Amino acid sequence: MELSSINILDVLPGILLVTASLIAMLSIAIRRNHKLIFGVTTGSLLGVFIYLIIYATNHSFTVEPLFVIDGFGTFITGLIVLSSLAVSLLSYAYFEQREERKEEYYILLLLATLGSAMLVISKHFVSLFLGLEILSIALYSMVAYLRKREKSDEAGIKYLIIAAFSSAFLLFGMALVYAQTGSMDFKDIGIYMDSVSNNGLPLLLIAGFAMMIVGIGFKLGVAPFHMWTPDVYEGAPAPVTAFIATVSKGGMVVLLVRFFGQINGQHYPVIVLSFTVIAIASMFIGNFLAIRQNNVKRILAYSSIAHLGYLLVAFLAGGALGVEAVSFYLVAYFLTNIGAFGVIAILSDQERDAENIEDYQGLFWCHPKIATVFTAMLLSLAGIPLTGGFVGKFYLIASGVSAQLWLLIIVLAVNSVIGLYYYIKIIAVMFDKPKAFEALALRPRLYLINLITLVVLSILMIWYGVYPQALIERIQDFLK
Amino acid sequence: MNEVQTVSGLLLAGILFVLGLVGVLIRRNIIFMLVSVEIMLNAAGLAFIVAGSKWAEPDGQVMFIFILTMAASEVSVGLALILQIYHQLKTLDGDAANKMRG
Amino acid sequence: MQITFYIAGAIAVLSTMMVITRFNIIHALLYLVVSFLALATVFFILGAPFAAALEIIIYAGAIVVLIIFVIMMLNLKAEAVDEEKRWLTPQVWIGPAILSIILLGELIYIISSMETTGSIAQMVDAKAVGKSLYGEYILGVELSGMLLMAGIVGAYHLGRQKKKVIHRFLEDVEE
Amino acid sequence: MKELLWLIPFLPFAGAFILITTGSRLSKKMVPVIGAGSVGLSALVTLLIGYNFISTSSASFHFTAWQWIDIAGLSPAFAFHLDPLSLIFIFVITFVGFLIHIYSAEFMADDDGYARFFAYLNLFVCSMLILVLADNLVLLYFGWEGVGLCSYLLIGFWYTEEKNGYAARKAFIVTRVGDTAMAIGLFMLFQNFHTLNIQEIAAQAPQLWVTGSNTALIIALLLLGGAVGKSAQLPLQTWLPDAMAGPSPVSALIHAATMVTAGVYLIARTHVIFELAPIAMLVVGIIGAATLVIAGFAALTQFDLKRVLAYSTISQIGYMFLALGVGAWSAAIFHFMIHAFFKALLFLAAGAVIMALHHEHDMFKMGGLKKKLPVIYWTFLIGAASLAALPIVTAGFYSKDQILWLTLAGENGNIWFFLMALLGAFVTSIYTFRMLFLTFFGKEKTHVSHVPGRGMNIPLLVLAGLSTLAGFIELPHSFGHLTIFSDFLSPVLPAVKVQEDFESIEWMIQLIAAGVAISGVYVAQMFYVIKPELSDELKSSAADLHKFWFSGWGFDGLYNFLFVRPFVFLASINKNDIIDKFYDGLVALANLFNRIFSFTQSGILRWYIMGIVIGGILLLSLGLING
Repeated sequence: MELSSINILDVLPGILLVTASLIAMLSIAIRRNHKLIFGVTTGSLLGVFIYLIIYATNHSFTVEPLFVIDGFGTFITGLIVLSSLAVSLLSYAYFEQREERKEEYYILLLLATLGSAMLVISKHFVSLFLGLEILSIALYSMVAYLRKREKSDEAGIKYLIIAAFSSAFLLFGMALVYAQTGSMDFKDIGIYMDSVSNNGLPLLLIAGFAMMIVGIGFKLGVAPFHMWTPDVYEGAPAPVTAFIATVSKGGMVVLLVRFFGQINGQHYPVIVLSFTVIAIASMFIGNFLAIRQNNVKRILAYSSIAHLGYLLVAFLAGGALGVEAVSFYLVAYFLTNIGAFGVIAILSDQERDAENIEDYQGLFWCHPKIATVFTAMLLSLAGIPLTGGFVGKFYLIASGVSAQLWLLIIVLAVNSVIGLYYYIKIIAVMFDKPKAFEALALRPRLYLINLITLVVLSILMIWYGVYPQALIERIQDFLK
Repeated sequence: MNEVQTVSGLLLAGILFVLGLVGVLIRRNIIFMLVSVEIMLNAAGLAFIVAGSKWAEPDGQVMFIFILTMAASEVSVGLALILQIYHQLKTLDGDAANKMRG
Repeated sequence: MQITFYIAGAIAVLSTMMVITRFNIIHALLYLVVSFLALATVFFILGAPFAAALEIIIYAGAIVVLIIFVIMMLNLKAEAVDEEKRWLTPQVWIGPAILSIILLGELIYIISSMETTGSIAQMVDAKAVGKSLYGEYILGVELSGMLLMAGIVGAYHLGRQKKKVIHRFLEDVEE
Repeated sequence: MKELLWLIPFLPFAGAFILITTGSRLSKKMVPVIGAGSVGLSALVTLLIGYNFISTSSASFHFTAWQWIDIAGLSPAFAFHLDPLSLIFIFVITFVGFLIHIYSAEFMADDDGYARFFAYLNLFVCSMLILVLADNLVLLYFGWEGVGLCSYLLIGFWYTEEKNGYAARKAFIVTRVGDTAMAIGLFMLFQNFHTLNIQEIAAQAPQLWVTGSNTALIIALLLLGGAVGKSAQLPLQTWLPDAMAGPSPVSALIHAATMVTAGVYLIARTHVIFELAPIAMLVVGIIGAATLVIAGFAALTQFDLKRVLAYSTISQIGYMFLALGVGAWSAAIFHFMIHAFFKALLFLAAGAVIMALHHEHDMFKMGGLKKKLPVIYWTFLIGAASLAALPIVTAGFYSKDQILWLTLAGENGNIWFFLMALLGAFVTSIYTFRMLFLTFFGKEKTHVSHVPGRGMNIPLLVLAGLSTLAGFIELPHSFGHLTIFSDFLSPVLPAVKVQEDFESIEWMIQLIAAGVAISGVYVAQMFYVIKPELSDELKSSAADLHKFWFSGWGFDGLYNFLFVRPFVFLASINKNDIIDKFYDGLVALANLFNRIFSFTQSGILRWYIMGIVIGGILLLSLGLING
């Protein structure tokens, strides 16, 4: 397709994001000003989101050969943009307090958002790879953004090496698939597989998929490719961690759902078996690692491993219900995670992030508002009724039941109980007697932005728990 | 002029890929790890070119170019980070970066 | 032609082995250049002359040079080589060796299982690549521009040295 | 007008929300204004909607606030169903609730947790309203658990005393036993009907099951389990007397007028299922009959004013269950309503007495209050008369008489039920007037320190009026023959058929009932006013029996013996027994896994990469083996 024949409106969200990052870069070149570039970033993210709301359609069209823009993609793009907006709002206060140069962060944030947004509308290996790498490369620098912190550097190099390493796996796998099928388009691969599936899939194809799963599994942070998660979560600045937990993983989940749907993954026992093993391992490993952990960021990292395992249940269930469940779960999961890391960001001081569980002791008595938000988020992660997390989990189970994935459902139920333990542990600590602690010097004005963001997130999260039907209908609308 | 079997090309790519992998696993020096990852990415690129040649399509080479782009950015960020780490830790030992664990 | 392929392939494999086993990083990088050159030949034989050129220009020419440049900036001394010697002991090899042999075995088995009829490398010239690149994959090219931008911004931020805030003498003492 | 239905539960909720969020900063005057005001508004809306409902003679009204979820066939909604049955319940809840709120404004005025009290109370009213308005069983269950939680919070309201906390936990745990049965019943219902909408189930059940079907029986018994727990019936009645640890208004509202009758509501609501399971009906009747007698005798021996009332409540709910068991649905609901009036009145009056006497609960240390507290005396007298069902003038007579009559003459009735009910009526009358005589007659034993003010008197007077007048809306065949109440309920609850040969003797039954009630009063007067020494003699001559009744027929001891002791015993014979080992093992296993996995989390980069490679190899091998 020639450039001139591409309908600009089709890819406008992407173009807007690109433009925004360019404007951000230019504005840095002219004058460094944190407030200005923050305004540019939030403004453009908001603009993209409003555009998506106004022009969002649920009819699907393709921009050959790379992209397909359909309701699912549009919905998740909106979610991603909104999450980036929230992350960017949380970032302002966080970076304002630190002496590092802050401005480049926003360019990287916009680029990473772009990468993730491209990922969710990909229908081709090339766009998959490019979206993924834009996201990854922007993230390397974001993770290591606070250069003076050893932990941040360490997390950055770990993330970089492992990401590049697993990208190599992904690429090699894609090459094998391409060598076997002669196409890099998801749909064509599916057609090819259909045509040969009678005498079993060719080994080369299976090997290709296996190696691709390594790359994808890394990005999702599922077992056994999960080991980087806690270290990177711990080392990265809190807003960046929020970003990794949500936008980065979410984009990959959606891509996986799309790919899996196009190749009719449920029909191939090998693929289903692989993902079943991964899902079960992730749930158990994530939860078991979390139970004795005392670092809140790491607890959330382990919990995210388990949550991705839960998500794979709906993914394996497939079908319309499965996709709905994934979409709903992602919304709830995004809201809660950004909220939880937002709380960590608020409480962090210049030296280090508030990650030790002792930092939260007696929080209810010093900062009742923040503690309430955090409690709400943790309850949602634990899946307590009347939170978004509960409805999400319920949705997952419903989709699993309809696909009769009994083993996975039982494992999910068992793990929900295990998970309860460590979420409640944090809440219990917050209700504890406060240790003699000098009240955190929260800078009032900065703090206000964060607090408002967090309160909005919590209200949304509870709203989707009390009245999820509006969102469910909206999702169903988009997925038609 | 080209009678080279695709299989041979893929085999070569596979061997190089595993060699790169060995490099990542055995070297403690972060620069060596980065170099080894480059070898793996290069091997993946080779595999794409082989596949492209098999189907007589330019897509394989296109993908190779994108891999090249990615490898270049990867290396530049990686080296910047290594510089930073060397200033912080005064070492290039990958195993020394284990402040975070558990 | 086939024989050239095998020779180039063998050189690539051998020099890559040298890369991962050298103690002196500069030597290793030189072997890496050799490996890239051999691979470029392979690309050429496989019918991808454009890729061959890029391999030399970008990989051998730019990336390796970049790495060497950084090594010079780090100003690694002779101890670095000794350190490498200490790190690269036989017991470090065992685990990775087992894993790699299993992986290699599986890969070779899988790749060899491919049906060979009609899978002959064919020529795809630079013109076709260019047409494809700036035709159907044009959006990909745009995106790779963004990819580079992310790399540059990141490298700029991370690589920038800290402002020297303390006095020169003091800093010397500290080092 | 009816579109405002959602306001009824919402207003108390809003009140609770305001009190919880701003409670500590509100002035002492504002707290009851918000707390009682919101319930009062809710009562007002109920009156308006009720008027509208009756004047337009609607059969039912449905209001969906919002669809909660609609996933894979399960689609519970926050939807309300208003029909005559729920209208009567919301009327009682909001109206009696409002009076009790007004009363509490004065009663609780000196308490530190003033705002907290009203917040809980409002939350309770909201949950109770949701329970009775729910159109599906999920929402009903939500309200069901909500009232349980509020009851827990309010019993333990004075949490600084350990025994209150104990009572709260006991109530929570004992009712939980019933709730579990009920939850299982709900799952079975969903499995059978693929819906939990009450109306749909009611419509489908007769088609799905024949009368006497086993599934219907099991489900009915499971639902009965929930009802028995909540309504403190045999064998789960033991929590209610202890629940008197809460403040008196709480006892009046939750443990007399509203929550404890949730079981009655549940059975009436799902009566279609019970009608399909005659055995379950019989069980309901037996439970009711047994409970009313046992609790009645237990009430005879109590010293604590409030505990007498608690046992009396259990006993009166026994009457309702008995009525349900013989299929006299509307009679049960009628008795519920009347009971709510006079029992709330009695509790509030008792609370006023206790408050007046410096938190003295022991009736034997009271006495002679007739002159000191005239308003309390007269209202208490009216309430007591209604409870004892003194003929003609009290509302309790009309409601209880109907039950007595139908246990004999109803198509499911029999002579045994009737005799039990009669015995119960006799005992009721004795303990009621024993309570009255001991408290208000005789010599003054404790000094009155606090005379209740207008805020407490007015609710008492209103309730006294209701306890008298409300009975005249349903008069028996033999005189008046007025059936406003049962006609009103007839679209929801079928009328009971009367066996023909009994119709002629209805007046005789009434005469007997009246005679029994009056003779009960006489006996009480004999023992406690005319010859007080007689009661002591009796007590000492039948000391064991007295003790047995005093302890509530030894149920607590029995449970202590049957469940608690063996449990403690099992736990203590050997702290490392198998069950403990099992749980220890689970914990150890979890910790072991944790350590193993933590070990992999070494922080060393190459190790992580090794993990990825191993994962890759595993996936490849999986593909090779299965491919």
